[in-house]
Amino acid sequence: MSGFLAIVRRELKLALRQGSDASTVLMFYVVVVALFPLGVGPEPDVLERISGGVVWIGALLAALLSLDRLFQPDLEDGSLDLLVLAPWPLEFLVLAKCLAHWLVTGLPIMVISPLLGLLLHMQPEAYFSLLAAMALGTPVLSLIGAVGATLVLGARRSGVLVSLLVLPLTIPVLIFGVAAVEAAAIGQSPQPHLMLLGALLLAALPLCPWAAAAALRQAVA
Amino acid sequence: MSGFLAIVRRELKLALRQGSDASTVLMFYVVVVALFPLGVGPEPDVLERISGGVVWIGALLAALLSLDRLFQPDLEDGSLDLLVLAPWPLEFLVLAKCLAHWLVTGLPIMVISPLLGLLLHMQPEAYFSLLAAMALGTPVLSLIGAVGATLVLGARRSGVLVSLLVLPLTIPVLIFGVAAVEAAAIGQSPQPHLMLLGALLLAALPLCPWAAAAALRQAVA
Amino acid sequence: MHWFANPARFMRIAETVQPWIAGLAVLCIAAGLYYGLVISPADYQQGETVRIMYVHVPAAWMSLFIYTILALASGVFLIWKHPLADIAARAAAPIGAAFTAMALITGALWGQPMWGTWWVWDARLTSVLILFFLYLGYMALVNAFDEPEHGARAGAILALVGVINVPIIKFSVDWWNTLHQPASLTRLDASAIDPAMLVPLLLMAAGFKLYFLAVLVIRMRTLLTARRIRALHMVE
Amino acid sequence: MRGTDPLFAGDGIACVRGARLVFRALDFTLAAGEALVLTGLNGSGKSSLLRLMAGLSSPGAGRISWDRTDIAQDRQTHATRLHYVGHTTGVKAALTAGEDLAFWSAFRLQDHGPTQQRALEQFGLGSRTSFPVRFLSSGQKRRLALARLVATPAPLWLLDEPTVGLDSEGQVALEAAIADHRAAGGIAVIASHTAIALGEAARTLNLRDFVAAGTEPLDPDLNLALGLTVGGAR
Amino acid sequence: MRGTDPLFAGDGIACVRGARLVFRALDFTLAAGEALVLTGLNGSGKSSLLRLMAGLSSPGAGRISWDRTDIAQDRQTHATRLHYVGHTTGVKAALTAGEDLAFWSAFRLQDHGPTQQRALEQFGLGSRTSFPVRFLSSGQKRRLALARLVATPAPLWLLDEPTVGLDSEGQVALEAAIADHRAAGGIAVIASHTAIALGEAARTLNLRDFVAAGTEPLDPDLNLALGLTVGGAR
Ligand code: HEM
Ligand SMILES: Nc1ncnc2c1ncn2[C@@H]1O[C@H](COP(=O)(O)OP(=O)(O)OP(=O)(O)O)[C@@H](O)[C@H]1O
Ligand SMILES: Nc1ncnc2c1ncn2[C@@H]1O[C@H](COP(=O)(O)OP(=O)(O)OP(=O)(O)O)[C@@H](O)[C@H]1O
Ligand SMILES: [Mg+2]
Ligand SMILES: [Mg+2]
Repeated sequence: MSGFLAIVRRELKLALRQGSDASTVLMFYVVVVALFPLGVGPEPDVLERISGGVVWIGALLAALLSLDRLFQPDLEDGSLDLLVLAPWPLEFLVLAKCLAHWLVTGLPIMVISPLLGLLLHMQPEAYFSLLAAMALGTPVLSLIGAVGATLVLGARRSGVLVSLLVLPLTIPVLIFGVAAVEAAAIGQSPQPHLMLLGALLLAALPLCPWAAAAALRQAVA
Repeated sequence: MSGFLAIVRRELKLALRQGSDASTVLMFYVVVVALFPLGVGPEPDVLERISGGVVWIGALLAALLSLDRLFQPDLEDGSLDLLVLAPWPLEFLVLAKCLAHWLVTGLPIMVISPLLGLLLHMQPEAYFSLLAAMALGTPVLSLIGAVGATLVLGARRSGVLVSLLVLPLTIPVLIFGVAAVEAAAIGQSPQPHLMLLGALLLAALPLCPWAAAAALRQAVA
Repeated sequence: MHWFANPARFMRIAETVQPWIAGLAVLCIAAGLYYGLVISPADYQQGETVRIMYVHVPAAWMSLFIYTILALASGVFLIWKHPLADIAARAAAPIGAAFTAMALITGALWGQPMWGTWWVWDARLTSVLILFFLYLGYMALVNAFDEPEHGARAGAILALVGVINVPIIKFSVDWWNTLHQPASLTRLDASAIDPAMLVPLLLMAAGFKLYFLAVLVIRMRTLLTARRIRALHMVE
Repeated sequence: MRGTDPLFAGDGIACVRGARLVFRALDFTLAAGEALVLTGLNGSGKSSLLRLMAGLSSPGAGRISWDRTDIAQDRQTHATRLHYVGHTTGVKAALTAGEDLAFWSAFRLQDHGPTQQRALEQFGLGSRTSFPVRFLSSGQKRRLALARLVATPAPLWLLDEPTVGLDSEGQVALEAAIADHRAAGGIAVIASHTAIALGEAARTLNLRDFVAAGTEPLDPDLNLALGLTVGGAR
Repeated sequence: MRGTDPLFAGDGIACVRGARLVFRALDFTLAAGEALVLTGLNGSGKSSLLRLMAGLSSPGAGRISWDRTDIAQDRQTHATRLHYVGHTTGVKAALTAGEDLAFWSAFRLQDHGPTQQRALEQFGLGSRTSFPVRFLSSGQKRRLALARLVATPAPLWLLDEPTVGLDSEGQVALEAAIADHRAAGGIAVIASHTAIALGEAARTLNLRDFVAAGTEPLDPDLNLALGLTVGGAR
């Protein structure tokens, strides 16, 4: 447990010290979402129609973009070798990394998403549902992302490759996340969608660290 | 000139050898664009309405994602020091890098974009205009991107930072590019928008290499 | 099973059976095409375009079938570290991707006359498209490493994670589509299929499976040889 | 507590990189308090051998054992008993020297501040505790990596060219640390191209003696070319 | 063509890293055929001085001149006359050894195949011409970086710890290359912690002698702390 906390603390320290990562990811998110009114035009009804999807797609891209650097720097500077030589199960290492990643990306993304919904004329009724869906969905993005990030370690052009591997796998999160928002926007209950998101999270919590740990072991071999 | 060609040849060799980069960028592009129907729903009329914007935003993101690795590997392995010690003006170095970047990202993106337009039910009348706009716009993305990529060299978390710097700068490309497509889709002439894109390209061609060269010199200091 | 563990023995056996499978595949496909394109009747609604079905449907079946093979081989490789399993998975992926592409393209060609559009974001079509991406991602990953073994294990983990995800994706996509859009597309009723259509369909399906086997063996042999050459190349 | 019982031993090890046999039929035995220096030309496989010893990768043939138990059986336990310092030092540019060391100690579940400060002082970094790592010179980074060795005890040290970039002071500090470690019954395996003063009971293994003939893909058998099993390599 | 005229000289150089004065009032003069060895403890500023000499960064005070002309006036011309080999080697993993060398030759506008092949042979890589760089060991990569020195001629060699990772064979090849270079009137500046056989007319500069007192942010003057002007440092 103390090893787990040591990792989380280190990751947060690195993230905060390295030019406020959390804010960079956040600003990327804002910029991407802000591109849409520019790209598709300012009509409120069109924007409202696509707002749920755009907010989620933006979150997906922002979370994934930062994945590239989740394990890669450790591989490059040699600390990955030492991390793999941990005196406790590697799955916890992955979990700690995911938790830190979520704290600096998923959490801020979640907090700011209603504001972006506002920019896109989203129905105010959907805000709460958006927050809840993000709270359940963004950790899944971090977990699935960790699998992608470890799989491409040592691969060439890992940056783009990781997005390519992870994007298709995260489609269910996108679909249920958007569905929860849209259900709330038209006055239906978002609960079934949120339950499904929760189920995804419960499934990812043991599975993803296991797969990522296997990938890690083999990345240093 | 022979130094210029040496760089282009090296970059292409690296790109092609490192697991077919061009195809990875391309696949990323396709996946991002394919996310939209999943996010906003399958109705052809909504998709058609946003198709121009989505195709351009996808191209922007795909081109930018690959920027991260335009100069960063050279910095990490020490070759940037040697590149800066070139026996000819550094501006050509940047131009050569941009050309290579465009050949492996912009060009394939341009070629495939009509196909993605098809997926999004874009009006067939707009295809030619889309191609022309991409032909003028994607080189600008590479050029502006190079400035961003050099500015963040040595910065921490450069991946997200470069997107953040570059995305706002490329908004004019996005706006004129989308305008050209939409004009053609409703039967108007895309020519004024294309001319504006051409003007952007002409302005970027001398300016961006100059700025990037200055940033490079200072990255190694 | 372990009897096949020796790649050299595999090469020898493969060499002998491979021409037979290939010949059988050609026979089946030729018969299926003849039956489907010449003998079987045109559909009263769809006209001649219905004949696309004889390529489209078996290809679509193959896309799922090969992904299953890929996942199975990956599992065998991860659990029993069987070298040929990796080679098989690696060899199968591009064939699967090609069949998936074929299903997509023939579907699009069919969609133009039938639905008046090349593509709709129907649940079934969307899941095939995502399956195609999974194939491409797998292939990109497996080939992105210097050490073939590294690529093999990474690919195997991805294939297994993918196979858990395929039903989830399929389920979510189905559901997504029914949410957004009521099914308004006319489809052939699968149960009421005419034997005149069923025979060429089954012939083609068998032909495609045999073709897959034949190409798989060729590709496995090529991959084995390529590794051998690579090893020899490493000599100073 | 120096013993003669072999504590750490390798038996008929073959190393395969890519599809290529780097060395084979390599044996070693080390008792408590002993040191082994790996020498050999560039590319002879010193780094590869150290990684095999750490359990980071697996030998193509043969086995490596600690106290007569194959290390492949429980890599996690093996990891707790070793320190590995490779070509890359694994120090984080954004942390301070003190934080970096503290992290690795906590990571190894032995977070004790005074020991860490002593370790930094031992390697001449006492005044740099709160100095960001990215301002350290290459030799100072190497010293920081070496300070980990003494900050948390472990019976097995695997050092890949540890003197690279060290000045004479740094080298003396390293030699003293190794001597203390061995006096306490520790084992050290060190790859190096330069001379390191290790005193008595330090043996040398020249990788040259185990290079596979002509570094060829040894065997016509395809298994070998596959680089998956090298059972017959010995 | 060994001369006594100072060809490459530094005059009152101060080096500022961050807001920190690393060394100051450093002078050197080198005539054709001479060699200078930089020594000094870790962090004394050897690497920083070499980068100043290459014109990669600018001194906080003083000037560096070639043939009596300040190198800051025309960095591009200065770049053509020097080879710099730093801590990182700048070889590209995805290229083959031959391609990597050919690229740097073409980049320096001197693409001549046979010279390159000879350079590789000189550093014992003759048989690795078409070997991907990523399969080379750390010492082999270093050799490849050093082969650049002889593949394209340049009168000034700036080498930062060039022997790191080299085995004895590699070191001999390097020493021979430096001797040839100097015999042809070239100048070499070499930072190193280990002994390098350079023969006659090799001088040593110990950076210790120029360390700013206590390596502290020297001056209460804010300008200094900002690292903006160090005019008064001398
Ligand atoms: C790109 C577009 C298309 C794709 C990706 C696609 C995909 C598929 C797939 C995956 C199957 C196999 C389903 C299974 O057996 O589980 C299938 C079967 C079938 N498709 Fe398509 N399809 C496309 C377009 C079309 C079109 C335009 C038609 C004709 C109107 C069509 C008619 C059929 C028929 C009749 C079957 C067999 C019925 C069955 O076994 O359930 N498809 N298609
Ligand atoms: N992926 C690979 N495929 C083929 N050969 C490889 C691969 N990786 C390393 N090698 C080879 O393995 C051999 C051993 O490399 P290793 O790094 O262990 O050498 P070393 O003894 O540490 O050398 P150095 O003294 O230069 O550090 C080298 O000849 C190298 O070329
Ligand atoms: N950005 C910076 N800010 C403050 N100090 C710095 C910075 N970068 C380097 N330094 C300091 O500059 C000094 C000189 O570093 P340099 O790398 O030149 O030393 P060196 O003599 O090459 O050492 P080594 O033998 O370890 O390679 C070091 O003390 C280092 O801590
Ligand atoms: Mg080594
Ligand atoms: Mg140095």
